Amino acid sequence: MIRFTKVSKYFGKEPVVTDIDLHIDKGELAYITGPSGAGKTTLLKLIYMAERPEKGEISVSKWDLRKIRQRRIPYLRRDIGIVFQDFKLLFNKTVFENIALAQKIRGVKPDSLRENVDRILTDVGLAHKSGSFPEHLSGGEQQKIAIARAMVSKPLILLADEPTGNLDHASAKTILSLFKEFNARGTTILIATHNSALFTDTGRKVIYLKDGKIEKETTG
Amino acid sequence: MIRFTKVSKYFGKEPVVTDIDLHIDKGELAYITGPSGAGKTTLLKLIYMAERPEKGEISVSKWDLRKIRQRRIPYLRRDIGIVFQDFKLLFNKTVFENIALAQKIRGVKPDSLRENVDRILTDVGLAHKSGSFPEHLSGGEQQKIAIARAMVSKPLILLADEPTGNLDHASAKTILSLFKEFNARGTTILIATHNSALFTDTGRKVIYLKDGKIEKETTG
Amino acid sequence: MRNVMYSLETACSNTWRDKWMNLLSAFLICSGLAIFGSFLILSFNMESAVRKWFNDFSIVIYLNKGISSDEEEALKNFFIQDSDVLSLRYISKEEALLELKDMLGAGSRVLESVEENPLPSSFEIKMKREILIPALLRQKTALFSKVPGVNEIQFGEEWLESLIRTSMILKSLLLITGTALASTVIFISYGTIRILFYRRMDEIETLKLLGATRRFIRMPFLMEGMIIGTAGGALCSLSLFASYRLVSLRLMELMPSLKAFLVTMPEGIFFYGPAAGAVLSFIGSYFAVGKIKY
Amino acid sequence: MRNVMYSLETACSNTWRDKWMNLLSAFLICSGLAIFGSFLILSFNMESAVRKWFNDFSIVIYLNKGISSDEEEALKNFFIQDSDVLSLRYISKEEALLELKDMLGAGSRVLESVEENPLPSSFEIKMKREILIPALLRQKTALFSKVPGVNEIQFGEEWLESLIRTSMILKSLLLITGTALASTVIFISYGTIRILFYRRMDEIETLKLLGATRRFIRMPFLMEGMIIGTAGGALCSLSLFASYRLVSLRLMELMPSLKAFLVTMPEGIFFYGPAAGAVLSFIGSYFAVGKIKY
Ligand SMILES: Nc1ncnc2c1ncn2[C@@H]1O[C@H](COP(=O)(O)OP(=O)(O)OP(=O)(O)O)[C@@H](O)[C@H]1O
Ligand SMILES: Nc1ncnc2c1ncn2[C@@H]1O[C@H](COP(=O)(O)OP(=O)(O)OP(=O)(O)O)[C@@H](O)[C@H]1O
Ligand SMILES: [Mg+2]
Ligand SMILES: [Mg+2]
Repeated sequence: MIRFTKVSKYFGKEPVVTDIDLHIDKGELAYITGPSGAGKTTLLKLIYMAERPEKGEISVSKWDLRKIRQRRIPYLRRDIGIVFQDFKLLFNKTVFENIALAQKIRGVKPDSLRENVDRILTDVGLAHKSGSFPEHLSGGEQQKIAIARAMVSKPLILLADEPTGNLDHASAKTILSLFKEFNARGTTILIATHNSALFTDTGRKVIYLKDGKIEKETTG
Repeated sequence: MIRFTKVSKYFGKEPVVTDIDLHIDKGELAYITGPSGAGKTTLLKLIYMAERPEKGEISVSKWDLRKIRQRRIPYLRRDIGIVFQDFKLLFNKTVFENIALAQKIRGVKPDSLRENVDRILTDVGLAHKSGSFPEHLSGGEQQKIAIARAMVSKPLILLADEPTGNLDHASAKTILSLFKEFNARGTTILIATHNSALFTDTGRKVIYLKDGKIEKETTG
Repeated sequence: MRNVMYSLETACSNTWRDKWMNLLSAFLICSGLAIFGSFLILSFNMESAVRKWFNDFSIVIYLNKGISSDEEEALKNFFIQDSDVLSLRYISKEEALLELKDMLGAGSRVLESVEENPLPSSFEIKMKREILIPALLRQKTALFSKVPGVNEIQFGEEWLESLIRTSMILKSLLLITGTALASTVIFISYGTIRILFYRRMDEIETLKLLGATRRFIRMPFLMEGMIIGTAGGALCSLSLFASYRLVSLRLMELMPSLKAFLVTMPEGIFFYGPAAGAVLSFIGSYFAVGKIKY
Repeated sequence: MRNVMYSLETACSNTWRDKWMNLLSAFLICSGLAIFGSFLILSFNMESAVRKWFNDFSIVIYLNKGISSDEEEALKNFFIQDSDVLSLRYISKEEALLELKDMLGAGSRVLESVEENPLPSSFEIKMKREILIPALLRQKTALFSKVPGVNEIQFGEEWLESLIRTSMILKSLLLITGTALASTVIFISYGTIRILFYRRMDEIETLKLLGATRRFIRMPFLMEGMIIGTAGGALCSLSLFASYRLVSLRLMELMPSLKAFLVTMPEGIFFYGPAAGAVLSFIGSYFAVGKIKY
């Protein structure tokens, strides 16, 4: 589903990720971990083309990212749900509108849109905040909304960047079980996190990144 | 140093923190914990007057927050260093300028300013990012800058809201030891976090918040 | 289709959410258009004045002294059939004397010592607008003056020349300031919308990351721009209409003779104002949103 | 003192960082000022024209027919000593006849049959500006006409009245459009800076939380506003100066007689433009930043 072949990305002259070979199968749930600044976010950005590699090849689902045309990029991104590390919620839209946006972009019909949004809000436990603006939410609540937005359209691939950084233990568990449920239904999931508690004893693939290189790949 | 007496805060009709009695001594290092949406951030906001309580009294250092005059609020805030949960870095200023701002606001002389900023950048391990803009930093790096900005002016009180949410274990330890060093030199510190690993076995005061009420107060 | 609906919805809710900002922009655009509109009104009025002066321009054909009224009638028919002649007025010797006395006013005592009316009868002829150019007119009068019975032909050559010069100056002034003002207005709209747009950069970045197409991103902005522009334009029409009525009424009170010159405000302004606002803002917004790159 | 330095530093670096946006605002402010400036230039020129027409206004005093040159001399001395008289020109009978013939042009054949010069000699008198009001002037001429040797006094009462009316209309037009334009300009500056300011809301919120005083927050904005305003004003002065020179040269080419009316652009514009820009932007910024509440 996601394949990196000898991928390197530089910012200026400094390499941020170097020589990455990576393979995530369809239906897999994998973790990327590593210290702050290791390049986890950058690696995810390469997948949804927010950054482009200087070297190497990346393919995502049916897309070959070297050959994809500018105007097709939105369609690549619609195959992917992304939980951004900094949430990227729109502060002038309500919680409902923020999540609905992901549906509108995909041209979902108004009635199924409303249904989907309400369901996912219930799933993350924030149905009662539907009409609030993000700035009136707690940090953890914002994070849950970001997660809901990434999942509402049932994407092929789900990328989650530090999805539990602002969540307490119980909330984190809820979110993880949501992820697993999605995964069971076929969504390929890649989670970047520094929180080793998330992946220990899960039996899932864990990729250790350090200074932009893959240090090791184990099973958590 | 910080004293809450029967403090309640409502948003609209909903109570967010209710009936809080709290006392943090000068030189103490205490933790506030609790699930997402418990009211940790709101409690901190009450201290630096970003929110005002509907009921109760709060005193911070020499200030009685019920009686303080509008134009004195900046001076209250200069006694406090704040690590915001969402960092609140200025994206159009470099790392150096972001930290320098906290010094400029306090009218620090240009040469000691430069010295202080450079020192704290070294302390958090990001001296090499001094000229970068925040949007070119990783999540963890941004968090460290937010921490550096709160500490650069050696405030009387340090409030840190989820300061390790984006940090790996090693970075979190560095930051915590920085906090302890500051604390040893006399700074009163209050840390809001859901990460129980931070305070277990520290022998410090831990305040458990739930649904806006203090559930228990123990020693970690 | 659904996308258009979503865009319109977004545009409306964005417009409403930032209502104060948008009102500000609408006012700015209104100011720009109003300036341009006042200029247009002014230039219409000036042009109407010039046209009227041209209409009033006439040449005078003095006839021979001893001419009979039959001959006069024949000449009249001859001139009136000329394709360049617009209208013709016969002035008898007596009328001419009265007019001269009128003109001289107190100085008319010069005429007291004159026993016999020394003035000839004449035709005052208005020519078509096309021929009102000194060179052409001179040719024409040279022709006319060879007609038997015609003594002399007079026309205010200097007046005509200065009239033509004035109209040329007006035209070039209108052209220069017109272009300058029009570009200023477009620029004000553009600048306003561009500034508004800067606020939304983050939003656009996020939309791009969420998989929105260019159209999806651009449409609400263009619609919002057009809403603002239309509002600004309508506001402008309204205020121009009101203030023009006020000013022109006041002016006519002071100077009733202006009535002949002042053009009435075309009702169409209530269409053109909003339309201009919408089009300008659309163009402005289009460039403001710029090239969306992924 | 240190704070002022920090503010200036911040203002400069902010101005530079948002240079394109600020350039845009400077251009907008420049547009506003330029519109106002063109209007001022236009009104100066119109006023200069009106003043010149007033200066050319004169009354004519016709003397009795049989008057001797000694008497004429005495009268001349009498009139010239009057405190309301500015200057005086003696016109002999002969000169008067020549002028009349000149004026009548081809129509002067009326005078052919006149043997003896029927015209009187006269004085053409220019009066002080203060007295150039029909009522006052009528009083004055009534007085003059009682002086022995004076036959009749003539002045273009209608011309004077229409001149006064024109100048009144000009004045009220200037006042109306002037106020309208000035407020538009202030509004454009205000709106521009206000919009710019919206972008900085988050920044201001953060500054407040970090313990910045009102002064500390406000100063850089005001300074930035003034920098932008000064730049816009300077730009406006430059472009006005250049285009006025161009337009006025072109106009004078077309109509050399304009030379007498066209005022030259005061050099001061290079001071007033930037100053106006700075002041307006300062006011605009001040209100844009608004009340900072903690
Ligand atoms: N646009 C950029 N320009 C320059 N440097 C960048 C840019 N983006 C990231 N970097 C640098 O690349 C390195 C890796 O960043 P990245 O965000 O991928 O780290 P990360 O593993 O996600 O860290 P964290 O756990 O703190 O989020 C960091 O040192 C960061 O400063
Ligand atoms: N300005 C506001 N208006 C309305 N509700 C608010 C506002 N600020 C906070 N709340 C609500 O108050 C509750 C407590 O918020 P707070 O930010 O204090 O939680 P928290 O303990 O910091 O949670 P987290 O760990 O997720 O950051 C939340 O349910 C939040 O939605
Ligand atoms: Mg990251
Ligand atoms: Mg919080």
